[in-house]
Amino acid sequence: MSPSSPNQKNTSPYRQKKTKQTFSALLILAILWYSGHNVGFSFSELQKGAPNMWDLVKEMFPPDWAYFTRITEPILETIRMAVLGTTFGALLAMPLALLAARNVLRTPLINVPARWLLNLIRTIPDLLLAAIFVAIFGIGAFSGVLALIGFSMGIIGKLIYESIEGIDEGPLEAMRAVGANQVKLVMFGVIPQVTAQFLSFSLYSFEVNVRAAAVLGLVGAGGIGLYYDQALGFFDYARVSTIILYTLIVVLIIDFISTSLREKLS
Amino acid sequence: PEENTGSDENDNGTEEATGYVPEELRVQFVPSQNADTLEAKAKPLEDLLTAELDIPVTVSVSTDYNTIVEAMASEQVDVGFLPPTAYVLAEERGAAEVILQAQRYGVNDEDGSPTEDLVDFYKSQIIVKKDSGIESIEDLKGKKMGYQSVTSSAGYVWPAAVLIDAGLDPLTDVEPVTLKGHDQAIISLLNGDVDAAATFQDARNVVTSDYPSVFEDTEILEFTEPIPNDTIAVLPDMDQEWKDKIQAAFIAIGESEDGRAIIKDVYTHEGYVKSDDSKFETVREYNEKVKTE
Amino acid sequence: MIEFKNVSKVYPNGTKGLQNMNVTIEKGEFVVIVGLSGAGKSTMLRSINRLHEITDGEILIDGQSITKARGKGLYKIRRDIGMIFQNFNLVRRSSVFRNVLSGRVGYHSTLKMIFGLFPKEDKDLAMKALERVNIPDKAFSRADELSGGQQQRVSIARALAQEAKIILADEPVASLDPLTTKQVMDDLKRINNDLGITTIVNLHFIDLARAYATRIIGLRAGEIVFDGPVEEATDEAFAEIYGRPIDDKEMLGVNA
Amino acid sequence: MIEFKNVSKVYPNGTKGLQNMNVTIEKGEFVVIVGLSGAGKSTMLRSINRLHEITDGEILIDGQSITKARGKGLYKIRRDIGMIFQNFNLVRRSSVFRNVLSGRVGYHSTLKMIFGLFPKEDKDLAMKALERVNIPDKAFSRADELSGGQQQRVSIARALAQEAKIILADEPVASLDPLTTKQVMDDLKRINNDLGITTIVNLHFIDLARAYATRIIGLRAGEIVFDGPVEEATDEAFAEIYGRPIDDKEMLGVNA
Amino acid sequence: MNPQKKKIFTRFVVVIVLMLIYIWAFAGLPTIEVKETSGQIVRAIFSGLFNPDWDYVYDPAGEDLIAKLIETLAIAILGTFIAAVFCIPLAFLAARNIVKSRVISQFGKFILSFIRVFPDIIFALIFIKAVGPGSFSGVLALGIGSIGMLGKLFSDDVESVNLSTTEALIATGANPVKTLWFAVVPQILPSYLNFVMYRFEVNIRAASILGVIGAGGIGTPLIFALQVRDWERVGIILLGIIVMITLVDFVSGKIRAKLV
Ligand SMILES: Nc1ncnc2c1ncn2[C@@H]1O[C@H](COP(=O)(O)OP(=O)(O)OP(=O)(O)O)[C@@H](O)[C@H]1O
Ligand SMILES: Nc1ncnc2c1ncn2[C@@H]1O[C@H](COP(=O)(O)OP(=O)(O)OP(=O)(O)O)[C@@H](O)[C@H]1O
Ligand SMILES: [Mg+2]
Ligand SMILES: [Mg+2]
Repeated sequence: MSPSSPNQKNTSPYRQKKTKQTFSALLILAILWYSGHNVGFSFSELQKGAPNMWDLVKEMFPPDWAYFTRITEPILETIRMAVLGTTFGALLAMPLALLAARNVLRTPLINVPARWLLNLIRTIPDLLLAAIFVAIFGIGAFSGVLALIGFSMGIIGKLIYESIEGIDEGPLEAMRAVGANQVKLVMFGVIPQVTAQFLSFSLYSFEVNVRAAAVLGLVGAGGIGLYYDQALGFFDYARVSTIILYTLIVVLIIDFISTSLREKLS
Repeated sequence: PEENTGSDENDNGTEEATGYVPEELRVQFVPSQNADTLEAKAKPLEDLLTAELDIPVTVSVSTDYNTIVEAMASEQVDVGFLPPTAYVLAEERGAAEVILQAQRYGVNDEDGSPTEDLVDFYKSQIIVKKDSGIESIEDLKGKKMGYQSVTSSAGYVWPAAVLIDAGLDPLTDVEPVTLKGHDQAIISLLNGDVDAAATFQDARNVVTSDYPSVFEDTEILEFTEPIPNDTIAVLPDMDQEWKDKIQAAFIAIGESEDGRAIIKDVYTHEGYVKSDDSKFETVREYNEKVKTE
Repeated sequence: MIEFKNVSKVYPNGTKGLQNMNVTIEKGEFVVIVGLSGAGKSTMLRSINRLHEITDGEILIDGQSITKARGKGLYKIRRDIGMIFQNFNLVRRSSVFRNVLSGRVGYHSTLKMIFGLFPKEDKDLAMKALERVNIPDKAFSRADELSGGQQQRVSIARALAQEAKIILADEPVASLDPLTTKQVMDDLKRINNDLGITTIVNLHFIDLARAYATRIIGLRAGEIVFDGPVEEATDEAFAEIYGRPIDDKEMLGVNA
Repeated sequence: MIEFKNVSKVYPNGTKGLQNMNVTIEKGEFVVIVGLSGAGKSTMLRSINRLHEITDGEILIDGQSITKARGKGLYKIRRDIGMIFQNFNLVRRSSVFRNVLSGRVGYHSTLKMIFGLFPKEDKDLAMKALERVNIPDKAFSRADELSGGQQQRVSIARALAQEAKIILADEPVASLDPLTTKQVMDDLKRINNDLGITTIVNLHFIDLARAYATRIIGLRAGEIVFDGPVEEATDEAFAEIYGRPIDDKEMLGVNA
Repeated sequence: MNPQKKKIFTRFVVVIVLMLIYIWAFAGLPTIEVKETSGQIVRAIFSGLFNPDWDYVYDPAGEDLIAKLIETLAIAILGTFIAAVFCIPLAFLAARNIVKSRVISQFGKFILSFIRVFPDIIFALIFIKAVGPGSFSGVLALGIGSIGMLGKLFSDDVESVNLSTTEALIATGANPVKTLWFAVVPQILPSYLNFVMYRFEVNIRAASILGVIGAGGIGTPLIFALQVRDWERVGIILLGIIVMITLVDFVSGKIRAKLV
């Protein structure tokens, strides 16, 4: 249609972006290469040793079926703590995430500290969290639940805050336009858009909590952690695989229930 | 296998292949639980051993003896530092053969301070609060007892044997509480979560900085019999000459002044003595004695 | 009354949305804004209720500066301004009814709204608004199950339910058929006449503009290039707005 | 040639989109589909390139059944059908240029596309398409930085770049100003005339329909209630389509 | 208003069931009491944390905080990279709106769940048997272990994507791969990067697994310090991790802003 000169000029930002991307790719490659060098990455070694991996897998079969009944009680106890830990973690995470999201409150004075708090929570290692709670409340389920609340908050808070920042701004505008204050804006513009993700993250965190057996074991809260320890301590891999299978079943059931619930509700 | 029967002189020519000859020595170290300071350092030992053995040595530090045993079972590690119970289990799996044991200073029974003697064993203790009214093992009946995991020699096996000897079932006559960490056991005792705790001697040192009056507030109810110290074990099918070489190297390190300073600082070891599997019969016996299932 | 005082708006990427705009719109006027696509019509409308922050100048609503308003004051001003969006801005996962009801949140306490406790009158109002745009039967469908025109009408219903004193409508009839177009425009006009509600509408149709407006504002590249009563909005005036005369054939589709 | 054979479409929630539709559209026709909002215009259009699965019947494109086509065959048929969407369907986070280029992906191997290796001709074609809709200067803006009408035009440019044999346009001018409307419709008409490209357009404007169409199809509640050449599309015919006569005042805005 | 009533009814049932679950969960909690020793011990912990052991930061022998952190960073980068690559096909396989067959998507979800319930330490043991203890097995264990979580979060995100833009691509005759690439990928790229960055952070902090494996990262010293209650050491290590994560966050934010 028109001469090709404007074309050339106009495709140049396109090319510019390409160059930028090429540079980023090269940078990433360089970082990967250095990391590989640092850790001694070697495909040939992996290939050579791969057959050994099966030794362990073989030992896990067949699972120790008789062990199933023994671990039902601790699994239930773990679930119990995970339910509480996740619920309160999620309840605390949501407001924090809303405060941290830059598109809802739009006040750096609040966003920045909230984000900082979220970061801090996530940095505290489980073990330290457990040590502190045990020091205060002694060993037992309560300290376990508190520790779980701590890291559910970390997980959910971070993830949900990022998805809040990614929501469609249109409905937010509509709510601002009808004169909604921040809370109403959140209730009608933000929440409906992120509930699906919020549920997904909470469930994920629930799952993590069920598996956070090690930490629960640390605080003497019972749960499945001690059984893992014991089975591994005796190199009893058949029992280890039994515990894994049991956990898998629990996770799948929970997944199934939650998906069908979600479908019913929406 | 305590005698050195290998032919040291036949370096060249057709040497009988007595086993596997390492070209590079891979050592993994798991700190024993019965220490009150630990450093996650590999380099010092690496340097000391390289100097002694003239082959490249890599040392890694791990927090879990499962990894050493599995790595040794698939010949990814040549030498492992294993706690006694773990060694027995590894030996059963054909993954390890003990050649040395670590030495430490003994612990003063009165105040938990170190003694002058180097020993290759340690003890474990059952500890209660001073004003608890528990005066003998029999008094523990019906009380809450803090143990470590059932694979722990000092935190479960030996103390449980003490209870058995006194006519108590360690799992049903007391209310067992499994704790993770000997420090945790002491703290749970202090804050009343348990009435008595089984720990190594003297685990109270670990918590003195957090709780300075721990020695005044608690007392030892009973000591156990000696428990063999940590082992240094090698792959069973290693060439005998090499087993000897490694044995000699560790002993030499323990005897040299620099070496000793380093192993003391980093691993709280004072030296190494030769050892063999027979010394661990007691461990097997104890394991058998307290076996639950 | 809406007053623009030296209002300018520059988008972060440098695009000039509005350039030094000065204009006053009296209570009860029915203003239609026309201009080429990209002229700044949406930008102007969105500046009024401060959905866009202007970069310069000040906008007064009934003498109060919305530019300077904060917190409750701002919410209050906005509650009295209804808006119909060009791209609907519905919460796609929520039901139509809930979308319309959300127009009422400005009237109730935050606590009640958290629990979704709308009084019966509000629900009736919402249903009535949906009836007015002819889609009461879609009330409990999810918003994303509607046809384009139906979504447009939900957006209109939300603004109607809001019972505002000013209505801003950004191409409210773009995806509607002639019957519904007529109905919606008539509705806007009736509300404007009966209740004296100031109405500002962005439109692309010259003849629709002429038929409903009391005043026409023409924009080009963020500047007002025409402002006057309908009578003055001659073909020449439109030629001026669109940058060149609109010949007869081009009037087709809007003015044939 | 596009043939509908006893086509019905029921949405999962029970809404009847199309009801037993039989119609044949010949190569080179310029068909305008009119009808009330929600009548099924979009549904009909989307059934042609199988964006919606019909629940009954069959649709043939140049004698080939698209209803039964699978894999490559289906992609091939679709590549030859360009579509302009009512709600634009742009990838909002991508640049305008990339959005337009994406109209070309049907022509190249998957691997090349993943690495974004479009030949120079494609890029020229994309730029030309953008020039045709008057927004070459926005080529490297993100799609969500455009005004409504500009987004509409990106969607049109994408369909133009596709160089299809059939063009389906779902209210392509809904948010455009009269000048651009004219330009776009002229373009569609020219392509239709010059290259013999079959063109089907959903429109709300009776007069636009009359001005450009060679044939008009009227829909009501998923059924064809009118089908004939422009000359037959009298006011009475439209009254039939819209369910009641359109009085003069209502014609306003589309036909004044 | 029948549909609304029905909805209210299902909600009601759900609420009742949830309440029962919570009653059951709370019933398991023991009475809470604050221990008398707590003040002393918590004070000791915090005074340690706030008096970090600065000597550990640098040590000429090379086994200091900085060296360990760099090592950890390298392990986390590679581990995350492996997971970030391998989670993609699994995530799409598990997304119900992309894979039309429910059976296949369920299978994809099952694989992801399976990886997730597999304890890290088992992955660690498996790879130690293959390549020996050290950073390399740490990388492999982290890499494979992270696939489960990344895949799950990512596939959930793919499921919530606005698919109307895919119509435009489908209509041009694009095959599913091209459609995904042009219409879905730009939409999910930001959250994908978020998830990857989040997992990267988790991997940096994956002290327990790296410590278990003897991978040489910061994990081992951290666990040792916690075990012997050397809070000053814990303090300095935490500080190191916080600083590193903040730096990484900052740099990645810059890179992301350039890319997306
Ligand atoms: N995804 C969907 N699920 C359920 N019903 C739908 C869906 N999409 C459209 N419908 C319904 O099907 C009918 C026809 O819709 P369609 O989009 O074809 O209308 P249209 O003629 O294009 O209307 P408009 O002019 O408003 O765009 C409408 O009643 C609409 O509510
Ligand atoms: N978020 C944004 N960022 C950058 N530029 C923008 C943004 N929104 C709009 N613009 C630009 O500002 C100018 C005015 O846009 P505006 O949306 O006000 O146009 P309009 O008159 O409403 O057009 P239309 O009739 O097409 O809706 C356009 O050039 C547009 O590209
Ligand atoms: Mg606009
Ligand atoms: Mg439509």
